[in-house]
Parts: sequence; C-alpha cells; structure tokens
Amino acid sequence: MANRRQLLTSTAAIAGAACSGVWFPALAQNSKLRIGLMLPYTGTFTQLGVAIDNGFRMALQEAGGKVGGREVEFFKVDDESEPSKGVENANKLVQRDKVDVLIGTVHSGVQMGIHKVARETGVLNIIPNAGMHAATRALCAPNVFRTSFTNGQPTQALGKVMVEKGHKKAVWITWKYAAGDEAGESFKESYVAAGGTIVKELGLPFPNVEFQALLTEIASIKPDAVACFFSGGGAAKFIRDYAAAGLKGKIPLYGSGFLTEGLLDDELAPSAQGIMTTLHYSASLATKRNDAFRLAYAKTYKMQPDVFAVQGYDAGLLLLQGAKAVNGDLSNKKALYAAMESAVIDSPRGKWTMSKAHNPVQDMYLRVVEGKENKVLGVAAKALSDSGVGCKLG
Amino acid sequence: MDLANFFIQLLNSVQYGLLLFLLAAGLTLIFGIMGVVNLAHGSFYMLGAYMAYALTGAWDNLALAILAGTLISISLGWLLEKLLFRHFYHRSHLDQVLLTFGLIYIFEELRSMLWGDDVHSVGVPAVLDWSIQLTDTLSYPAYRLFMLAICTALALGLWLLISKTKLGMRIRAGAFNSDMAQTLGINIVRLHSLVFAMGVALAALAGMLIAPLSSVYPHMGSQVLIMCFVVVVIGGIGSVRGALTAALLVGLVDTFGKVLLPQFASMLVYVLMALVLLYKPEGLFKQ
Amino acid sequence: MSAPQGHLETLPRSVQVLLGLGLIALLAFPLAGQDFYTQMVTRMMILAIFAMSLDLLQGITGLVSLGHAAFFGVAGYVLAFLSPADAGASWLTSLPLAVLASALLALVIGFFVVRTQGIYFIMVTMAFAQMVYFLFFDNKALGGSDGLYVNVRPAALGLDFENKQVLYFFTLACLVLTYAFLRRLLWSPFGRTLNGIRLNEHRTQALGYASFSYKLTAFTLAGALAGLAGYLWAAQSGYVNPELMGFHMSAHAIMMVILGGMGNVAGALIGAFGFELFLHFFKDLPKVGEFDLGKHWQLWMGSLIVLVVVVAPQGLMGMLRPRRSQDD
Amino acid sequence: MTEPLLKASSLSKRFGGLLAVNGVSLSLFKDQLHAVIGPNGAGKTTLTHLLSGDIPATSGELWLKGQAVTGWPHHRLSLHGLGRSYQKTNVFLPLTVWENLMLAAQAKDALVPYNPLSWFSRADRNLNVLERAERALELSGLVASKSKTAAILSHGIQRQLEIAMVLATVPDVLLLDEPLAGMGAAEAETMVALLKALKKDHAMLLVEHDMDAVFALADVLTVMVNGTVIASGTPEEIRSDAKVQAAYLGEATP
Repeated sequence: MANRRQLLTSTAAIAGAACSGVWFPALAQNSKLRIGLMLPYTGTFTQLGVAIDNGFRMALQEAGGKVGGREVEFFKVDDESEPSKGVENANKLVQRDKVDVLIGTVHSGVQMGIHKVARETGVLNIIPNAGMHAATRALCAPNVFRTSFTNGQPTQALGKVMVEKGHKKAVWITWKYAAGDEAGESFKESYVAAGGTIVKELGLPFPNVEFQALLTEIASIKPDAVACFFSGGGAAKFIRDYAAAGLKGKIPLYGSGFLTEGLLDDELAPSAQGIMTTLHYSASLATKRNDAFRLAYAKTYKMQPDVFAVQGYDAGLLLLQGAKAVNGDLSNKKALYAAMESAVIDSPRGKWTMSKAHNPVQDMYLRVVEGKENKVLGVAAKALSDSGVGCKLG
Repeated sequence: MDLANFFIQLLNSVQYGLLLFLLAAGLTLIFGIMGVVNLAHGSFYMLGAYMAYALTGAWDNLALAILAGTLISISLGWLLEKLLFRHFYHRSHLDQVLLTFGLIYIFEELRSMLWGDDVHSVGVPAVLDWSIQLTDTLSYPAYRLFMLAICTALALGLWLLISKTKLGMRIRAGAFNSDMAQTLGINIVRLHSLVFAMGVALAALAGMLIAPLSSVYPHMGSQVLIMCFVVVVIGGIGSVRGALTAALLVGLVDTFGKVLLPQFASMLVYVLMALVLLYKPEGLFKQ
Repeated sequence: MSAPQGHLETLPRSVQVLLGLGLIALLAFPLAGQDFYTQMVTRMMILAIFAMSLDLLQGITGLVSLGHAAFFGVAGYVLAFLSPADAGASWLTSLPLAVLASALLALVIGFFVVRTQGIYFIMVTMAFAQMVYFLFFDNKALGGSDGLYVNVRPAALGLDFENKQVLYFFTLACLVLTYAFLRRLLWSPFGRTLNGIRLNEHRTQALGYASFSYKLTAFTLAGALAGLAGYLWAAQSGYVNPELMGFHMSAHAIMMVILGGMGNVAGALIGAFGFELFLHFFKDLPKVGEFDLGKHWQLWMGSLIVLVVVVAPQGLMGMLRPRRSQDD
Repeated sequence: MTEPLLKASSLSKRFGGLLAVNGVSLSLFKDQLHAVIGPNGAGKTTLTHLLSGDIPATSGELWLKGQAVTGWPHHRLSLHGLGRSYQKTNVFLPLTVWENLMLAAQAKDALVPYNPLSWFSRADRNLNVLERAERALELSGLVASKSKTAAILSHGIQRQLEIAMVLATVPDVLLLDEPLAGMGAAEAETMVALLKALKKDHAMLLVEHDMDAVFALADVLTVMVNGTVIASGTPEEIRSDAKVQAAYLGEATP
C-alpha cells in the first residue's frame, strides 16, 4: 500500500472482482451447491472448528460427495472466535460468495453475528455447536437449524441425576459469561425441581483460570456434590486443581459433558476418575452406528472423533436429508424447511429429531470417567427437548 | 469465613501472587529495566509451556525438560535481540508496541504449525505428586508448595542479582544511561543481549514451571499478558521489589475479590491499578 | 517516529494527490461495487475515522492511549439501547446522544488519566478501558458477554441506514468532515498548542498554557470522534459486543495509526485502509497445492507488521514523504 | 520607589534534608535590573524556579503586580506577565524559529481550549500575535534565521531564541537564568545590549556568572551563598562588602 498506484489498482481490482462475482440463482439446478463453512481455524477453539469441519465433510463423502444430486463447492472463512467480526465474516460468505447454506459456528458471540445475517438475508444456517439460547428461543428463525445443543440442555439432565444419587445440597460453579449463566439457569431449574437445594453459586470472571480461592470455598462449605460448566483449557485445569485440592475423593464432581470431552489424555485422566457428566454423546457409546462412525473417522482423519465431530457430521446428514427432499433446489424454502424440521437424524449419538424451535430433541447420557473414557452409565434424560420459550415457530 | 478458611485463602493469595511474580519476572527485566514495551512476553510464556509439554512427552522428566527448555529459550532470546530488538532501544515505545504486536501473530502461528491447536496437560513430577491435608476436605498440592519455594527463591535471586551484584550494577547503569555506561567501559551490546535473553528465558521458565498447574492451550499467552503489565506497572517500572509487592497485592485482591465481591471480581484488579497510578503516578517503588 | 516530527500541518504533494484520487475512488466505488464490498469499504472508512480520532491524541498531542476502544464501543451500545425492538431509532437524536455519551465518558476518564505521563498514561488508559469492558461483559442488563442487537438500523430525514448505499455515503461524509476538521485543527491555536505539548510540555506551560485542560479537551474530543466511529459501526453491523471496547480493538487502532505514520491525520487514514486491505488480502490467499496460505494469515500479517516497523520508521507515510533534508 | 512588580518574602525550598533556598526575600521594580550572583550550588536557579512557579515553594509568599500569587501554577503566573528563560535551552527543537515565536506569542490572549473558536480560527492569521512575534524576532536579532529549524541552530543563537520566546509573551517581569552561558564574546555583547534596552518598562532578575556583564547591567546586586542572601545593595556597596569578598570573591582586595 506504499504508493498511490498500488492503492488504486487494488481498489479497482476489488471492484472488478465484485462485478464478475455476480451470479444468478435461477440457474441453481445444474450448477454446484455453494456451502459456506464459517468456523474457528485459529484461536482458542481451533480444535473444535477442525473437528466440525472434518465431521461435516465426512457426512457428505459418505453420501457420494453430492447433496440433493448436485456437486458441491466449499467456501471457508476463519472466524477466529472474534465476535466483533462475526457479521463481517458471515457477510463474506453470504453476500460475496453467495453460499446456499452457511455452516457455523462454535463461539456464541460470533454466532450472534451470524444469526443477525441469517435473519436478514434468509440464508439457510446450520449451527454445529454454539449453544446460545436465543437462536432457538426468542430469536428463532425458519431458516436456522441447530445440530448441537442449547447451553442449558446438558445441565438440564444433570439435576435429577444428582438428586437420585442422594446429593441434596450442591454448589454450582462456572465462568461468569453467557454460556455459563445459561447452563446454570437450567441446572438450577432441574436440580430444584428434583428436590435438591443449591447451597452456593460460585462464579469467576471469564477467562480467569485461577480456581484455588473458590476450591477453598467449596471445601469449607462441604456440599454433598459440586456441579459445574467449564470447557477447553479451563476445564482441564479445573479438573487438575479439583483433584490436587484433595476434593476428588471427598466431594463428588458433576458437570456438563464439556468438562471432560476430548481432554482425557494420559496426564489428565488420573485426576478425572469418577467425574460424572451429562452430554448428548460419548466416545464409548456402544452402538453399531457409533462404532462405524468412529472407525470411518479414524481412518479418514487419523484421530479420534469427539462430540464436536459428531455435531458437524449431523449437520451434514441434516443438509443431505433436506436437499434430497427438494432434489437440490434449496431456493424452494418451504419444502426444504418442512423436510428438515421433520428429519430424523440417524446420528452416532443415537437417533434424534428436530424440535419446533429447530433444536435437537435428543437423549442425554450419564457418563463417568473410567480410564481415559467417558463410560456411558445410562440415559440421564430420554428425548430431552429445550423449552424453546419465546419462539413463535410452529 | 472462619479463621482457618481465612488463613488458607491467605495462603492461596500469596501463592497466586508469587505465581504472578514468576510470570512478570521476565517482563521486569525487558520492560522494567531495559524499557522495551514487550507485548510478546505472553508468547514466550506460551512457548515455554508448549516446550514443557513436548519435552516431557519425549523424556517424561520435567526437570530435564525445564533445563533443555531454558537453554532453548535463552538462545531464542539472544537471537531475537541480535536480529530485531537491538535496533529498537532508542526507538519510541510505539515502535516497540508495533514490533512486538507483530511478533505475537508470528509466534501464535508458529506454535500452531509446530504443536497444533489441541489442549494438553503436563504431568506433575512423581516426586511432587502428593498433597498435605489442611482440613478434613481440603488438602494442598505439594507442587504448589514447591512453586512457593521456587518463586520466593527466584524473587530473592533476581533482587540480589539486580541490586547487589556487580553484574546487577552494570545492568542498572546500562538501563539508566547506556551512553554513559558505555564510556565507563561496560560492553552495552553484550549486556543488552544477556539481559534480553534472561528476560525471555524467565518468561519461558514461568511457562514450563506453571504448565503442570495450568493446562497448555492456544492463546494462553494473551490472557497472561495484561496481568503481567499490571504487576510491573503497579510495582514501579524497573523495580524488582516493586514487582514482587505488586504481585502479592494483586494476588490478594484477586483471591479475596472472587470470594467476597464476586460480581466485581473482574474489575477489582484494574481499579487497584488505576488507584495506585493516580495516587503514586510512578508506581509503588519508583527507582 | 524516532525523531519527533515537527511539521504536522504541511502534507507532501504526493500524499495530497493520493488522498484526492482516493476520494474520487471512494465516491465512484458503490456504483461498481457489490453489496459486500460496499459494506467492506464502509467498515474501512469507519475504522479510518476511529484511527484519526486516536491520532489526535497519539500523533498530535503525544498521548498514547491503549484504551481508546472504550469510547468506540460505548457509542455503539448507546445506539443499541436507544433502538426499539421493531423500529429504527432516529439517527438525528441517537447519533448526537451516542457521541455525547462517549465524550462524557472520555471527559470523566480523561480527568484522571491525563495527569499521568508516558508509559504510565498508556497503562492507566488500558486499566480504565478494561474496567468499562468488564462492566458490560459481566452485566446481563448491559447485554452481557454475548452483546446486543440493533434490531432495525436507524433512519431519519429520509436517510435509512438499512440501505447500504445510504450508510456508505453517510460514512464517507463523516470521514471527509472528520478529516477536514482535524486537518483544520492543526492550523488552529488549539492544534498548535497540542503540538507544542507533544514536543516540550514543560516549555509550553512556561509560555502560559494550562497543558492539563488542553490535554483533557483533546482527550474528550478524541473520545467523541471515536464515539462517532463506534456509532456507525453499530449502525452498519447491527450487533454490538464487549469486544468492541476490548484490549484487542484498542491495540488494533494503535497499529493502524503507527502503520500509517503518525501526526498529520492522513497517516492514520492511510494506515486504516492499508491495515484492513492487507488483513483481507492475507486471509483470502488461495490454497497452493497442499499448503493453505490463507490459513496461516497470522504469519504473513505478523511478518508484514515487523517488516514495516523495521524498514519504515515513519510508517507508510514515511515512504511517501521524500527524504527531506533537515533545514527545509 | 513605586510598588514592586514582583515581591517575594522569606521564600524557602527544602529537598528532603537539603535547604536549597532559605528565607530569601527580594523585590523587583520596573525599569530596574536586579542581578543575583553566587557560587555554584548557591540556590540561584532554584530561586528562579520558586519565583516562576516551576517548582512549589516549601514556605514564603509571592506578590505579582501587587496581587498575592503564592502557590499559583506556572502557566498562570506566566499569563500574568512573569516570563522566564532557562539555563539549559528549552525550546521546540523540531520547529522553526518563527514557529517557536508564534507559539509563545499566541499564549497571551489564547482562548480556553474547550472554546470551539480556538479549534477553527487560523493561528497564523491573528494580527496581534503576528505583531508580537515579529517584534520579538527583531529585538533578539534572529531575523536572519527566521525559517531555520531550532535544532540545527548554533548554541548561541539557540540562547537568543530562548530570550526571544520570553519577549514574545510580552511579560512585565523577566527572570533570566544565565542568558550568556556558553556564548562567544560577540554574541554576549549583543545580548548585554539587548538586556540593557529591555530594562526600560520591564522588571528584570538576572542570574549570571559573567561578572563584567553583571556589573555593566545591574542596578541592584544580591549575593547568595548556600541558599541564603548574604548581602544586597548597589554594585559599589557589594564590591566593597567584606562578607562578600570573604565568601565569594576570594581574598580581600586591598
């Protein structure tokens, strides 16, 4: 950008590219289906972004690489889990690349940006992870579907389990940010409904990972059990600190599945033994569907799939079913949405259907950490559906 | 909060404070004494943590990994000083901000290419993998007590080095007036590379020592960066004693803030910093 | 930047021509451009206003603020608060209110931070900005960590910001006005005194200027202009979140100003466009064989920044300015 | 004698243990040059800082043009007609001589910064500012180097610029801290001539080591040693004062 010639040529170049980029949807039938992938390829959630990307592509490959009989073209954008660029990056796929469907994303803040664009442009958006409640509650939209969970769904199943295990007095601890609050809300609902009482709610600023002070509080409160919501690096550290503080043996630790999902390596597993979590998936789910998926995934990508890969995979299955019903013409929105709403997804996590607000109605499994696995003990909540309160759809 | 609990929380705050000092020690050298605004300090910390993960993975011995990691980071620091930072001592703080901001991008990408983007954990060495029973439900991990000792030793060592040894005197002279120091026969060029390399090594050492406590994950450096500047600035730029005092103060405010005033916990540290800077504009222990 | 530049008000010919051509390109652009590019260039212009507002502090008064994004974000939030759920707020009332809110915040924070010097000023502005960031991040009532929507974009006097072209030209007008105002400021007694404070605050006081109230006025004015940029950002994207006032955004602004070359406001303008264009360019790099160039955009961007600061100490502007002999 | 333009009574300044200035009282009258001499470290420069408000006094009072101004900040005293030059040149090096003078000349009737008028008006089109700057340029003999950047001027010319900037603020009281320091014979001569000319309608305080210049210019002479005034009076009285000779001029002359 040093001198004026360069500044002008690049501005003209952009303008030129823009004109050639003009494209007429009417010729949708035979031309390629344009799929936009907006996922974190850099930053703290890169691991999740890559897993979703792999799962999604694998679903399409297994269906012969065609969606509704049409060839596919991918458009990728790295959202860096940066909320302030959410709208900008979503528009890059929707307005510039004119994608027919936008798959994304992980971080709730960025999802708010995508949701704004999805509601304004009407582009089909499949959310493979972000659990923010608004997308399938107050701000639900006919063109927005989710194949993962709402932030409160996993912990909604946790309350009853803990009371059944005899834990009447519990402490809830999480980061003070949207996902933590939403998980806490539904845990309180389910736990109190099942007869438990929350003795104390502890919170620390996001992304602070210095837990020592609050662990000391827990030790002094001496609750029957502790329930929490943490994920990623912070979750791994919480497990280590919890065990190192000697609480592991004395006060059982429960949490939403993200506390242990994909983190149980040789170093962490010993500290995590016995931790019980609820999640809509587990690697050790003993079903033929799950084994076939895990084998295929390991063969294709040389690594073990986690819940995020499953959610990406299911996003692929959902798109395939919807497109098949309208044999590739995604502009036939009514039929497409009807097909996707009534879809039954044969997912590695088990069959699940779409709620009225377009969020999965799915089983929540109770899991316990044994060795380096989240062993499935049973179904904590059968066909659990998010309340979808405030959604005017259907 | 009964008395026993109070003392444990006090222990927690001192332990976190000393941890913060370990984190900021490298910065007290590069930013404090050499006056280079080093935003890449967090990246060196992250590189240290990833080196600890990679090397313990290979040899399964943290002490050996730390030794090798320190040597690697010293040479990295020395190289960076020679290639880049040497030309920035007399440049404005803004140039240093821009340079080190660029380095953050570079180190983040190199880490992603070398070690990937997964979350890892580093094992506590077996000899320290036990706990002391404090109360019927709470016990204190030995590794954190070991860290208490290490950080105190480091604080004492750094303070002695800087204020009591001949080398320390030369470092301070060089920082205060490098031209004058040069005329007095101090080889400033070699001194700067030495101090810079020490600064980078200290940051990486912090990463390696703290790795078993914190897990190892992308962008871990950027979360630590702001807190290190807070500690160095509150303490008074260039003062090791100041950084230690400030680290303990921040440890106190953060620990008791979380317990007593949870809804303001995240803002308390910054309120503390603003108050200190407005009351004593040059920090607590200005040289 | 190593030796402080004296003459801020005079621009070399080459830069003036570049700006003239740039203006013509910006005027003609929406006619050729597609919606996405219109919005992209609108965003660049908004960031240019933001960078220029920081340059008033950093380049002209010599105050390096590492918390300037606080005023950028607050104005955006004011628009979000004023926007009713199903209709657009009138920008005739919401814009002035948002800018006023940012100015007031800048006045209050400025009253405290302006008395500190050098490195401590940088750090104390960062501390106050982090306080504002966590105030919004931790409070559900203020939108919490996921932020707030501007449901319907503001409109007034027949200018509806839902229309991308209208917002584009409105932002262009704001850009030109801000630029003209700041350029004019350099020639004014106020601007000259700020320049004096940057070069030698002690002597400026000795001559009879109350440097504290000059710096506070500059800080408040810069906060107001940053508020203008923040308001336009919220109007354009329709979504505000705490990151808009985060450390990263403030550092981003400093990058744009330094990259462009500090002091004469045109540098900040060029720095903003340059920084964004390079960012987009690196991210859209194609996949060459197995190696996805675009994925490693951070490596290219980091290397570029290091290169510029090593090669061009005066920033991009420095390269345009012919190597002037000392006694011009 | 009329009211003193500047009156100081028992001004003191303590830096920790050191009492740099100890209870100094002096008055400056219009059309009169009051010189202050004394060995290095006598507290002369500190005294000028106390008078100009550069540093706050530990104790003592100050009156400027009959108005009590004790504790006033530096810029306020300057606006009220108390100009000062510095021992170590303290100008705007990257700016030209003319720009330095314009900034000084502009201070007198500058609007408050938050008055939008001061943002929009053109600094170089204010007639009386231009006139003040022009006058200071001619008085100090700097017309030749008007558009030169201050940084590249010789030391002597920079000292002239130092004085010119004070004149541009049109002060009533002038505090000059070793204006002749580091000047060649010719430059010193022109400077002494300038100072003599300025005596008319200014009250001046001159801190200087060059005894010839001091005795040529001073109407009143004060001798300071270790922060205190040991003698004050006309140059002739001081020359023959035993105490001064013992403390300052070496062995008593016959």
